[in-house]
Amino acid sequence: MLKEGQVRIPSGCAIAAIIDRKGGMINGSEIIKSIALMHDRSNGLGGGFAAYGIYPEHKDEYAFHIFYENAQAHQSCEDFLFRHFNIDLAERIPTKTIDAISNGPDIWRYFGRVNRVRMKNSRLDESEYVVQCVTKVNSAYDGAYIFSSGKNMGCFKAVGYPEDVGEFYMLDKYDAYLWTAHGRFPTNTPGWWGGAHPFNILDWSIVHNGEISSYDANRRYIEQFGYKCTMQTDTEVITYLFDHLVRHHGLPVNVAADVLTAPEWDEIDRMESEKKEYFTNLRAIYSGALVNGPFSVILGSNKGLLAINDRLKLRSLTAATKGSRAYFASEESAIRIICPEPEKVWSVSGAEPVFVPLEIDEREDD
Amino acid sequence: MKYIVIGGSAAGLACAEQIRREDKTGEITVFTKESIMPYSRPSISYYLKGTVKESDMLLRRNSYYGAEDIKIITAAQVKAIDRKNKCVKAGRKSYPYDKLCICTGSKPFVPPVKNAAGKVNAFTFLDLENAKQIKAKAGKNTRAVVIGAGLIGMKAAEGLSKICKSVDVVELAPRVLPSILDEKSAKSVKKFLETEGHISFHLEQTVAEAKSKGDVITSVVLSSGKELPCDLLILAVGVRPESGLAEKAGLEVNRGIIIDPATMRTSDENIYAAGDCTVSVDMLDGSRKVIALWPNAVNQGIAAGSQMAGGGKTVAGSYSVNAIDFYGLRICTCGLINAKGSRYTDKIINSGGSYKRLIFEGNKLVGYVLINSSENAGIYTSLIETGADISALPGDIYGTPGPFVFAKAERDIRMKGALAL
Amino acid sequence: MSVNYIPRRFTVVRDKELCINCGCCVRQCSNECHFFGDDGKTVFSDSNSCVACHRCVDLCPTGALRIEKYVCDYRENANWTPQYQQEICRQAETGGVLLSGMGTPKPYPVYWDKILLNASQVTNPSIDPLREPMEIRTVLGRKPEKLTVEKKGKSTVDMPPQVMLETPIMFSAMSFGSISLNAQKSLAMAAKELGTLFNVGEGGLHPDLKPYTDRAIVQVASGRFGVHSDYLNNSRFVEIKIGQGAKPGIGGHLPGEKVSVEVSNARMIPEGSDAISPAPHHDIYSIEDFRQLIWAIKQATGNSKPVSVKIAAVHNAAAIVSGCARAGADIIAIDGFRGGTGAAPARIRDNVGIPIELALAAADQRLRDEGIRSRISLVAAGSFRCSADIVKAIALGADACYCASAPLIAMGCHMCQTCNTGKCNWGIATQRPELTKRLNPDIMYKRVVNLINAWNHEIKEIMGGMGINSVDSLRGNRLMLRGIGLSEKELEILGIKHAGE
Amino acid sequence: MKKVYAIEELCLNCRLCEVYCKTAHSRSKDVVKANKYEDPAPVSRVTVYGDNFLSAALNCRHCDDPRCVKACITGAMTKDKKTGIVYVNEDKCIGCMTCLAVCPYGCIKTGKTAVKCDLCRNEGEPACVKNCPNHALVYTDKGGESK
Repeated sequence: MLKEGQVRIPSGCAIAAIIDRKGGMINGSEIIKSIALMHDRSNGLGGGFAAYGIYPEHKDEYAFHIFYENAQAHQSCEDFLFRHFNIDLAERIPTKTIDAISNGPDIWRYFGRVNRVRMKNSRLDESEYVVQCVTKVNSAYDGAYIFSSGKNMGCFKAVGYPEDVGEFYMLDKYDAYLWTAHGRFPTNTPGWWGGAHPFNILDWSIVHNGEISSYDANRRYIEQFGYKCTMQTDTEVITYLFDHLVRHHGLPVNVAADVLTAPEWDEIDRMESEKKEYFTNLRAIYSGALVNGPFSVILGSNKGLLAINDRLKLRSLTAATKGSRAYFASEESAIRIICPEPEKVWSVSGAEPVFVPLEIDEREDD
Repeated sequence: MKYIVIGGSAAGLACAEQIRREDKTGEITVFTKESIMPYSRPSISYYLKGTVKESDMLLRRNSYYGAEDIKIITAAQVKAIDRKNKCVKAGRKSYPYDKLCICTGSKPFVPPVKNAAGKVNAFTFLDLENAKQIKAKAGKNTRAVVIGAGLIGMKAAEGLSKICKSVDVVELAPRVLPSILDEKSAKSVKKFLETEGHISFHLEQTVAEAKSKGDVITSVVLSSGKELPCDLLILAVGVRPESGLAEKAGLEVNRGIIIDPATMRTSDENIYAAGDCTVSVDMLDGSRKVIALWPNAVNQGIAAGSQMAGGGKTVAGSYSVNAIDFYGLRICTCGLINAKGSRYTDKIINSGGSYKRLIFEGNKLVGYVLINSSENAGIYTSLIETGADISALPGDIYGTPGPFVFAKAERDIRMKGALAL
Repeated sequence: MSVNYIPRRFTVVRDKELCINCGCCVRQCSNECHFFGDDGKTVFSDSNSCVACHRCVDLCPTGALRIEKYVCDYRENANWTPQYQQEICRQAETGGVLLSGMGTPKPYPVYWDKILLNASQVTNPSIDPLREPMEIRTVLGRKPEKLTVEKKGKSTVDMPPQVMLETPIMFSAMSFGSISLNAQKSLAMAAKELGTLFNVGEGGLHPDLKPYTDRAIVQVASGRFGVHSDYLNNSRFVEIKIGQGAKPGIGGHLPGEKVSVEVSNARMIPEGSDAISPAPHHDIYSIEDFRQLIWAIKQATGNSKPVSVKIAAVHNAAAIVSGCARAGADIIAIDGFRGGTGAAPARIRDNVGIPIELALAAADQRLRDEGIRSRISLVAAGSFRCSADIVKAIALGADACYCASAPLIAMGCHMCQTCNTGKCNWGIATQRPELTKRLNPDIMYKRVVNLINAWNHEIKEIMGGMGINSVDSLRGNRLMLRGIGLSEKELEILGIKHAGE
Repeated sequence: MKKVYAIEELCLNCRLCEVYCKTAHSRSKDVVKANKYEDPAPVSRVTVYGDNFLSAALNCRHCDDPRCVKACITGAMTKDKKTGIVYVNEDKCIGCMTCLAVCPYGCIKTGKTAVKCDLCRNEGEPACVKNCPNHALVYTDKGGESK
């Protein structure tokens, strides 16, 4: 059986997210409850979470979450990591033995800073250095897979139903200001842990429901710029697109969202001139980054949360707010089960991204 | 306004119709001596041979006159015109007019044939009545003799040849159809008529006398002495303008009624005349002559009608144009076909069964004779009428004339049908 | 006629029972295959000069005519085929290079026919193009590296000149001279209505095309015919023609008899003189020279237009494309070796160059490997026979496609491949006034518009099936393609998987 | 009124208008029968003049004040008041062809009787226009100015 990266596997999914704009902490049990409600939207072949603000004591260090399939991979990957980073702490991620999750890899996490000398020699900026290291491990170190590489955040994922994954990772022990969750329904059954969502690079994490029909156009676009879409998943390519647009091209997140879900030409033609020019240029320059096909995406980052729907609104995505919190889920019920009386509920419309910025600057101390 | 038109053929009907076009309310009365509504006199030979029904000979449907409010009085012989009281007398009644038009047409010229007058099987050939009488007499054993090889005589001969045993045509002139054919073409036409119609010609002959049994002619004796058996004698040597009525009314008349060549007005300002009864001026050579042809009669009738109703239509110029067919042989002629003199040149194009003779005066076309080559003859006619400079035309005019005879500008006008004629 | 050792190619079969001797065929055949007998009434045919252009067949009101292949067997020989023998005889007779028109008829692989398209099922809804917006608008031109904004909704980027097409299909270069003005006019009118561009080729710009210059691509080719400042500026963009798929490495030769007054005016050469396009541009012997020409054209047009370069698909097309991109070309057209021509040496046409599919795939990948694919536009040319070919080309990586033969066929071309004779019965590849008037632009532009609209509909239908609603998402989307019956190497070059994978 | 106008720049000299005119005015309405077997053979009301270099098809101009109507000696030629179409009633026509001799455009043809364009009896586009492969004939009331 081929796994992600060897074959492209389309899949359907459930997604959910919670953010507290003010940085208030939310316990992992809440997001598990929300995603669990949408049990039927996944088929036990993948579940996962991303949590922001969970490692305050290591907030300035990269937190690498890594799957090891064998000891040799563990050894060589760790060698690589220690060469390129000054690792402060290496430990197994605590898990709970449950029946529903089995056959898992060895799961480790590392906290550390970049090796300044190596980075200087590489002539790359820090984030690019980190990305290239991650890409290197994931493409060249068979059996090792870095599935989380941001600061003060982490991804937790496995093959299984999301609620089981949450229990497995004991997420009720974590508090975060931003949670995203994903339950997967792949239409093929490779059962590889790395293939579960969220997908992460640096601080970006993406959960995604749908199948982007522009996948290869987007992949071949983004691979021009040094990315390697090793996973062949939509989530991966969307993550890279955001990373590229925001980090390399310096675009605001909401502009990057416009690139992915740009309005139709008909609509652009009717716009007033400034907006028309903006979108015309945007579409002309980034035609390869336009994402097409049914999808709903929740992008988590240390800047906030972005929820987008495809241009034709072919996938469901509901949003709600209450107080400083915003909730997102594939189904409204998954919001109401944890927030029975939201102040506002709406369906995220096609090509109109919802951006919930974090109102505290996570990188203040950087 | 009261209008009276005497005569219900080409000129009379055209006159009445034109009056109606220009005067929607005036009272129009047309007198015709015929007992039926206006019909096509030239069709009588076709009636004779049986290719046209009497009902198809009517020029207009009967309902037409009611719709146009034109009163036709049939079988009405106008006896006199009372110019002083401005009325005409027909039957026992007198009809007042404000404007009058005389369109009395032609009368047959009957040659003096000894012992022919009053015979029951001798006829002229001008109206339907004649044709009906002849048709009643003619049968498949009938031997017919036609005196005159002009248009009327030959049409009679053609008609008879279809229903009679034999037809002999006697003509004083040395050729057939002398008014429309030159010598050369006449010869070939004669040959055609002999073979196609089995008509026997006796040229440069007259009928000296008729022999009869009682009031029935049995044979005729030619000037040569030759005797032809004859069961039916047609006297068709020609026609003369029917100008007696005008003459009696004191109007100016010589061979025909004298009229103003543009307005058709006679010497009486309230009386007009049009058609075969008048003397026309041939625009091509300025000669005064009787042009006893249908298109000329209609044009004159229209001009007369317009003038009578106070309109401005005139006849720009008269010329003769004639088309006729014998057994499918199409003969088409126009203009000065018998022009003589060094001013005129001609060009003859003979090919196969067709003959084309174009007559020029300098660079102008002034006449044509077309035998089985009459395609688009009207283009020649228009060249004659407009006096176009032939040497300035880019295209060939000797073949079948078409739009490409003309330069682009003229051609565009013609292709759009916008000629100002 | 002297004996030429070559059997005729076709037989004109006249069904005497149906033939009404109207003589339409007689008057329509410029090859004089049909004639009236001595009676001037009965029509006969002489098949010797028939080129199977079907003018007579299509216009015959009673369907009395049929063109058959003239079957005359040679002793079987897989090596010395009749065609080679006949070509030898023709050359033995004339001592000349064999000339031919249109694209190669040789049975080289057509990769379009070995590529299959994908469609959505279950996991991804297909889109109904009649209900949902389906975008095929294409923007050509050099793109800046990135968008810069003051804020969302306000762009601050300095955008180079762009060309917006309402369909990814453009009409490829066909000069006035190689085709008739009426044919060019039809394409110009169609381009205007379709919101796409036509290419005037290297024959200059006839004044009648002035109303369409905002839809015109003007070429600067090795002969520099008709090139002047007005010419360059009266265009949507300027294309430097380096090569042509049907005759890579070969110049052009428009014989003097085709250089009518009009052609001579448009080309700025004396009437009746041969118009010779040299094989190379004599001011471009290197990529540096080429760069200077691009610069010169951009100067001459005040940097108001993209500059395109058209190259023939040759063995190292990918590297050449990359070089062109770096030399400043904003749009690069690659013309595959099956592309058409007004006249080319048959030997060159049938043997030189590579198929567009491979050249395009290689060039697109090369540009991506170099990270510059998104900066320039890639146009594919060289025989697109249907909308599916276009879809496949775009999925391989083309921004737009150049079509010429298809619109010509829409205008009546029957691929008789005798464009070089100048006797085109359909009024396309001829300058004879009695033939060119057969092509009524008012009719033909509509047919071309219909054709491209039909293809547009099909492209949208296919995209909808894939679950894609913008051609942007089809471009380079090779996952939508699968090879069938292709070798590993071919799949590798095309960058696609085999069907079933 | 709507008339047929020829655009000589577009005329191909194919003469299909003549073929289809004959067909439209035949008994069988079948192109082969009409043009080959029918006796009497139908006569084309439209005629193409010229050669491959310059040609045009011409048919009746349906004049406002038609000379043919005035010259007709039997009343067979009439201009329809409503449609403006000039018709020849073939039952009444004796085939003298005086009309032909006065038509300045050369639009009257000779059959057994006079034969001329009847604009296909006003039933939509006349056959010549419908079947012109190059739209060299247009049926319009714009005086032929419109191309």
